[in-house]
Amino acid sequence: QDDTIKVGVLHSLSGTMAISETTLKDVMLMLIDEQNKKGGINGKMLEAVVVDPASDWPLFAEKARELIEANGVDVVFGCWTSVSRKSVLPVFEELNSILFYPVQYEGEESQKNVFYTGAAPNQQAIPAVDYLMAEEGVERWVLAGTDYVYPRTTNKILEAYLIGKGVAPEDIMVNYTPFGHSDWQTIVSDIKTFGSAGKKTAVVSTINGDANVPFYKELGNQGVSAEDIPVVAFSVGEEELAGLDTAPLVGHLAAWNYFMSVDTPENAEFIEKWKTFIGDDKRVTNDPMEAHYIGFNMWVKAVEAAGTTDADAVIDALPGIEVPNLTGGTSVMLANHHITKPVLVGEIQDDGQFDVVWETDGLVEGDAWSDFLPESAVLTSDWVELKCGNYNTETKTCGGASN
Amino acid sequence: MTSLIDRRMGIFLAGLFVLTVAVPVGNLAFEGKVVPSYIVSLLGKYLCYALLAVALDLVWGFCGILSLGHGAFFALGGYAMGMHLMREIGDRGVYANPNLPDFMVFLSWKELPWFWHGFDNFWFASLMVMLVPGALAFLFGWFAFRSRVTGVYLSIITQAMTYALQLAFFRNEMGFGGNNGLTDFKDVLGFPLQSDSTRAGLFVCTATALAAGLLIARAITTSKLGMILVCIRDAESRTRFMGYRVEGYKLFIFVVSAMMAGVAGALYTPQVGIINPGEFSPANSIEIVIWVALGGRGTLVGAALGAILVALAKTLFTGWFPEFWLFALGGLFILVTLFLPKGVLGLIEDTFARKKKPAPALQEAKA
Amino acid sequence: MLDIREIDVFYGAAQALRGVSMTAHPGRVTSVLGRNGVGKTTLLRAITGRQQIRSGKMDWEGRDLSRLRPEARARAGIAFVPQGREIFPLLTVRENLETGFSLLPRRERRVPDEVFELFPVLAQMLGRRGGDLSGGQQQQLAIGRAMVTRPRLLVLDEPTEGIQPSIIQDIGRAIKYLRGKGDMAIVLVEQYFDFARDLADDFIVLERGQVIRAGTRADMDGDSVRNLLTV
Amino acid sequence: MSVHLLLDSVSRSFDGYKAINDLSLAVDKGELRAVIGPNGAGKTTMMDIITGKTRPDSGGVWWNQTVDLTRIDEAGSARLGIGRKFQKPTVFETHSVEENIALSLKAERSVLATLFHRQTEAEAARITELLALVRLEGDRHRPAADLSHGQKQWLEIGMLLAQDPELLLVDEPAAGMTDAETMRTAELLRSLAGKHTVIVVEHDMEFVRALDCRVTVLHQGHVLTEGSLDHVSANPEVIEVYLGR
Amino acid sequence: MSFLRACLLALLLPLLAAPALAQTAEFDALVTSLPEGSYGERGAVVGAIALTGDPRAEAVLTALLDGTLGVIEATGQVVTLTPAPADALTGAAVEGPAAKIRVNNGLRRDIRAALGILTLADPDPAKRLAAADAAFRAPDAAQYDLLDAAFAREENPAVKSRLAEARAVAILAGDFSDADKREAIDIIADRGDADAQRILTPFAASADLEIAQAATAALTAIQQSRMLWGYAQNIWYGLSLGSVLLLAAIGLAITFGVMGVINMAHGELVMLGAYTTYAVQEAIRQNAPGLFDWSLLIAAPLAFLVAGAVGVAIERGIVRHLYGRALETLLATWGVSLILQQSVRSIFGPNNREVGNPSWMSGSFDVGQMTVTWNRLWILLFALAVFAVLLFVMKRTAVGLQMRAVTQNRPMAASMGIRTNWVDALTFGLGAGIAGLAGVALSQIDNVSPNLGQSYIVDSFMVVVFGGAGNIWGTLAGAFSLGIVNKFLEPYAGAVLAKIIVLVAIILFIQKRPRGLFAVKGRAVEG
Ligand SMILES: Nc1ncnc2c1ncn2[C@@H]1O[C@H](COP(=O)(O)OP(=O)(O)OP(=O)(O)O)[C@@H](O)[C@H]1O
Ligand SMILES: Nc1ncnc2c1ncn2[C@@H]1O[C@H](COP(=O)(O)OP(=O)(O)OP(=O)(O)O)[C@@H](O)[C@H]1O
Ligand SMILES: [Mg+2]
Ligand SMILES: [Mg+2]
Repeated sequence: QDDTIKVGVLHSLSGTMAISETTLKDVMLMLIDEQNKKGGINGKMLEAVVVDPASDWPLFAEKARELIEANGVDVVFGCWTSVSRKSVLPVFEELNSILFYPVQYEGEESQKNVFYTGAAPNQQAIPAVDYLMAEEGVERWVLAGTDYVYPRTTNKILEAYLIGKGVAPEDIMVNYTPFGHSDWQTIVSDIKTFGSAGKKTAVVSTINGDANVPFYKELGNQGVSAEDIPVVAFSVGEEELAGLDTAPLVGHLAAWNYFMSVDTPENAEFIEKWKTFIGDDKRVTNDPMEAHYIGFNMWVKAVEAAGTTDADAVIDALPGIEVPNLTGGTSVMLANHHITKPVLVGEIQDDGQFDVVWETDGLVEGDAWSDFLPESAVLTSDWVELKCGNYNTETKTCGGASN
Repeated sequence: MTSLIDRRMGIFLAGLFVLTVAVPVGNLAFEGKVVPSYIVSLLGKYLCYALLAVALDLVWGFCGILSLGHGAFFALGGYAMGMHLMREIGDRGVYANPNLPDFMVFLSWKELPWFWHGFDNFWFASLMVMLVPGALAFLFGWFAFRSRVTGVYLSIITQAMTYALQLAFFRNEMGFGGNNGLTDFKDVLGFPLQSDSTRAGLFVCTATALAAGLLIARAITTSKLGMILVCIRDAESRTRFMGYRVEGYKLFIFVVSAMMAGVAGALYTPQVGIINPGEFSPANSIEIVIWVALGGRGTLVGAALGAILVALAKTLFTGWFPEFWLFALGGLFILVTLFLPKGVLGLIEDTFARKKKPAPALQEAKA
Repeated sequence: MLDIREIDVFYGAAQALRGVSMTAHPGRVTSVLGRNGVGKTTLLRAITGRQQIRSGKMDWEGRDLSRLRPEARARAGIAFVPQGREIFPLLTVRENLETGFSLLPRRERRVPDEVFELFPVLAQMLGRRGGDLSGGQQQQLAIGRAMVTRPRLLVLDEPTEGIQPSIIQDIGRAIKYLRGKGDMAIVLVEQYFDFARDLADDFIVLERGQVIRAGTRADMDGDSVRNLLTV
Repeated sequence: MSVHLLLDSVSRSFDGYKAINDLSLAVDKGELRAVIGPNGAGKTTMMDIITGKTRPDSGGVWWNQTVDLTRIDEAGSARLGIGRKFQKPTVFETHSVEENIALSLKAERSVLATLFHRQTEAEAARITELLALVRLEGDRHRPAADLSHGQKQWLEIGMLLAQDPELLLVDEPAAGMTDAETMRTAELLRSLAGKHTVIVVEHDMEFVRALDCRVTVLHQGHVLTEGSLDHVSANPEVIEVYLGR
Repeated sequence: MSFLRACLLALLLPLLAAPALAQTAEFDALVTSLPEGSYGERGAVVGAIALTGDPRAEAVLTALLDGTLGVIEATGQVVTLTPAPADALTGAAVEGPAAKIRVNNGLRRDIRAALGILTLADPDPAKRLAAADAAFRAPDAAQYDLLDAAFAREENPAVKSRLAEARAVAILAGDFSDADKREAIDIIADRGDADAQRILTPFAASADLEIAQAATAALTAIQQSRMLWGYAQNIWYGLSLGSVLLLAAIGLAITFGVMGVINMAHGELVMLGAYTTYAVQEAIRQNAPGLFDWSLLIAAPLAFLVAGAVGVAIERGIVRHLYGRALETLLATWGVSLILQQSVRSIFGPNNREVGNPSWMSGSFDVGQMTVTWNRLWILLFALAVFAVLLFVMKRTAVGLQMRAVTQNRPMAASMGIRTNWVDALTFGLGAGIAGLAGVALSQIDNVSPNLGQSYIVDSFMVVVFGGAGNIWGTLAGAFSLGIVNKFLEPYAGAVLAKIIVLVAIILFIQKRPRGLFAVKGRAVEG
């Protein structure tokens, strides 16, 4: 009925998460802009509808509802934290709309209306640990994280995985800190002590957001160098490094599916466009931005294929859609609404970029239900054949959720 | 003494009643064309906030206890209801475990912790909605008031209380779903939460609760006890010398207020579909104070209005100018303080008063 | 000299002073008398700038007072001993006295000896917090504090309230002494009739915010004024 | 006559300063007692100790020879029947004059009782009566904040009377009153004696004379002398430290 | 790894002795191939470069390690990037865009190993020390002879003792006599630190009884001293956490504690100070990079002025109208805080800004077994200095007296001739300015983002109130006691639980002292 296709952008522009999410809003505006320059989709122009859920979780739900019901958007790109996603899930389910979620997360979820373009734990954490074991000979592990669900789950999966690989439980130290923790003296010194036991030690960091800067500053100042105890992070990307003097951090690692430094023509073009769009030559790109890039292009293709923006048609069209990612491969939307991605491990350089030191051979398929947790190992998600997000392969039933 | 329903209360209750009838009818009878469904839950949320503001006004406006931790009581009420809703999911969770909520399954809990027992019963949960915040308020107040902690000291320890609870609820070990809190509710008393009629029903419940809350608060504040509360606010020590046990009065009103906040939280949870530790954050509690200050402290109706206004402003501003809305909201707060010393309600009443009669005749100074 | 003409003062809508006029001259004490709630304090508040006048004129040494802020009036030489003392409770006695320094040139910043001669107890309690003093001690401190600023107009609101008899005599002597120096005008609100009569050179009696009697000391004797003060 | 209030060598110091020093005092039931003494002698502090506001460092305070007042807080002492007028008038500023009196009226003080309290005819009459007595009928509905200093004094006296206490502690009731009203106050207090025990602190000797009662002189937290006004004012030490020449 | 190194050494030893001019060509070829291949392959090249014994090897490898070795992509010419691009082999100046040759952790380790051997005989004692350290970290019996020789000729005592330790480790790692080993254990035990503990632990279970005993005795001693040092460490951490709390709270001790204004915008004033630091550093980076070490000294007064000016503006514009309505200041200043936050977000963007540590704020030094980082030390000193100045101003100056008088009774202060407007603005400005100073210090350890202020506001109020509002000493005591308690709890309870316990402790403590740690007592406050 409308002559435009409305795209909702649901990212916090104020509050604690604005620091990360604002960029994603800008990326969406850029992508929509680009698409319009190409003539829109199926002859219709796209129109972005931006709202600010203000890092307030219930407000996310309210805003999602407003976007879908009041503004009539056809698709929403948004959320960063898991709790914000959890908060909007029922809304998307009830109103049968589509959400593209671009951030790495703890998994254990697959919902009909949500498409997860960020990494599942098997697309980030596990390969990173593999790298450290194989290439750096790490035998002792510090799992340090902010005290919330993503680190808890990831660490749980990692613990199970490491113990399965023969690591002794006393060689694993788990440590949690509150959100925004800024006094890392004790913990860094504990890490030093833990790392001086004679075995090669590494830190797997699921420390979130603001807490990273003081953590790395303390690491640098206490002289923990990457050669002694490398830190591999899952939440630190180019944006976070932009706020830091990286000289003392050279050599610490991050695992992502994308780095700005990846040398491909697609990436070069993307970076170029981004810098022009944002009007700042120093701005960086990062992994969730690529996730939105992939997600958006997938959605465009699906709408083109379906010939409509009707949610059911698009949801059906999406699995199987392939689009090029920025690291030189082609990502596919899987039946479980996760995508295939390469996993890259990069080392921090003193210019604030990552240098890729390792990558998986091919693309890794996102796994909604971890194989390393007993309860979820039996679950599988398939929205194409089984039409179920949590199919129990043992009892051969679909869990109660989808009714 | 003063009548239970004065003019301002009357007008507000009448407005609320109209809303209670019009909104569900407008939504259900016209299939959401007149009143879209999302407006129903939005308004429901506002009314929960309004009830919470009334609860705070009761202790702050009348008894001078500036609680910077009232969000905690609200959240506890919300969690109590959330726990019930969680239990009601039964085996329809993603892991299809009939006994354990999803988050417990995937964190490998083996059995339901003791404090979850009973919450499958709606009435038990409803009782807990009031009892848990009430008990916390009683415990906290009993110590604090007996030790004569007052003023900013009391404010700050209430803040410490809610902050500590926030951190505690963040912890997955607590068994309340950690940072994500409780979500994925399916239905309440068998009615699906995603249906319009359930939403309308919840809205009516909330409006009724707000009206009841206002009336109870009004009954308390117009009683002799209410006057003593004001004495305590203005000159606590003097009140003691008159033989009133100040701590008892404070405790009473603090507990009543906490229970009211708990009820607000319980109604809030099913309407927004999530309850998580963010509700315990000190900033949230400060915001409640702001609602009351903006509406007009010590006026009950003003507090409710303040809550609704700020929430409405937030809804509108975040949609209209997502990039600059903080300027608008911040500016609003400043302007109200500077130019409306009696709050929004004061402004409304002054405007009406001016229309009614010209400036009051100069009174004789009495000797 | 202080010259007040026909001033009106309101609290909100209620009028507290109606067309009050009075004068105060250097070297003279003007007593303001009246029963409770007639507006004595209000008059002093108007002089010291705590309460704005709505109409009328107030001149001090030829300057229009009514536009000056309270601190400017203090700087113009007006010192105030308010009803209720208004000691700075958390400042020590010494600091309370030193608050008067801010309007003095740097070299004159010291507490005059008269203060301690008059109120020896203050000298003993220099290091204690003003708020901890007894009521009467606070009253003494309030008078001493006003004297620190070397005022040319001293405005006293019931300075004998709560003070022991011997010190009341001292205060009386002090006021006489200050009057005797000839460069200070004194306005004294007092309920203690004998004390007021003893000191007054001029007086006015207020009733419901209006001056109902004014005159010099000679007019005060006899029962007529005293009768005005009974109900 | 039995001893109504007994202070038994009470001491109290603040940061090393002995405000009350081995003070002993006995007041009989129904007695009217004046307490005088220099500024800072400890008169107000003595009242603080009797009402439970300040705890003595040593010594005992006995009520009716049975109740230990040092263990009782302010509200408790008020419930026992000790009423107090403060040196600095303190009234409930946002409440009207009438409400100030109403809240002081003798009545059950528990939370529930006040919650369900309804004003009786008798109470209303008593309020009117008291307002007339303190001459604030015309200010009945004004907020107490708007009263002048002297009017607040009167209101406090009204509140004290409304409480109908067994023991009245009256700290400088005549301060800020005209001479005529001072006399009226003295008369009022005298009329209360007999039915009530009254302790009055005042610096106005005319007033004390009008009370015509036993006088206790405090000095440096200790009883200097006791007796009729004429007796104590003849005491050279009293003249030296208090009355002046 | 160590096998490779052993081989390398075996090859290297004779080479060190022989003149290596013949190897020039090979060296050149190796260096030219440095930019190519995987990290693993390049690690081998590094080893080979060291093996050539070419005198330029050390310079090239050091440059590679420091990230100052580059390659001109067009020609494949390897160049050193600093001070000016020059050919790495000939030293001739070159033109053209050069890209840095990247290294990873593994490669860096290889380079260091290679360099360690090359620099054991370096004339610079610092380098020898580093070499000895490297040898100590990676014990290798094959290095014994080399270390022994170095030890014998070493004259610098510091280096010599480190060499002794390195040699001891080598002995323990190899097949030496029990007597040698016991002696080595003694040398290691003298270190008394975590490294010693790690090295000695396996020997406690040694088959040789004497060795086992020596090691066990040494270990117990080490454990005891480490425990004591652990306490010292905790106290130090507590003090330094306390100093951060103190800085964040001390401005509030003025605006809130003294003036009674519930200043919710306090955190944002801190944030402004941090952003001022950022702006100063940006300006310096652009215009005068040489001044970078001075950046904080320049930023501090500016931050004081910026935040102070904003404070004065807030006071004049808003707070002034609200005296006597204390609680409404909460509403208005909350509004101010929202506006300030959003302004900064609009001007500087929502992301973290990079604020660097000047060299004197970076790194750490050891006191016994305790690591003291310079930035924490300076922040502690800075906090104490700010506190002392503030205390002086409030207690000893006329302005301070006026500030206290005005806040206790504004009308009476005016009647005493104090310019209350001016003093109010000044007091609020002072509190705000100090918040700005806090921002400068916090920028050194925390994020500089629009959220900076929010993360400190709750703690700041907690400290001021816990210490006793209105008492500046209370703020000091409050900050340090909370800091220390927190740090003693953290190792046992973990960061999250420690924080919860501290909060509960505050609640309980206030029951005991309802007016805070340094309560203002007396009639004046009890009313
Ligand atoms: N802040 C105020 N607001 C309203 N009315 C006031 C205020 N202060 C005083 N009044 C009224 O103004 C009148 C004059 O008061 P004022 O304090 O000047 O009396 P006064 O002569 O000093 O009496 P007293 O002898 O009791 O001190 C009184 O009727 C009083 O009720
Ligand atoms: N809380 C306190 N802290 C410190 N000193 C106190 C305190 N209470 C009383 N004092 C001191 O104790 C002494 C007695 O004070 P008190 O008020 O009892 O005197 P008073 O006899 O009532 O005098 P006045 O006639 O002036 O009212 C005074 O010196 C006072 O400073
Ligand atoms: Mg007066
Ligand atoms: Mg006294």
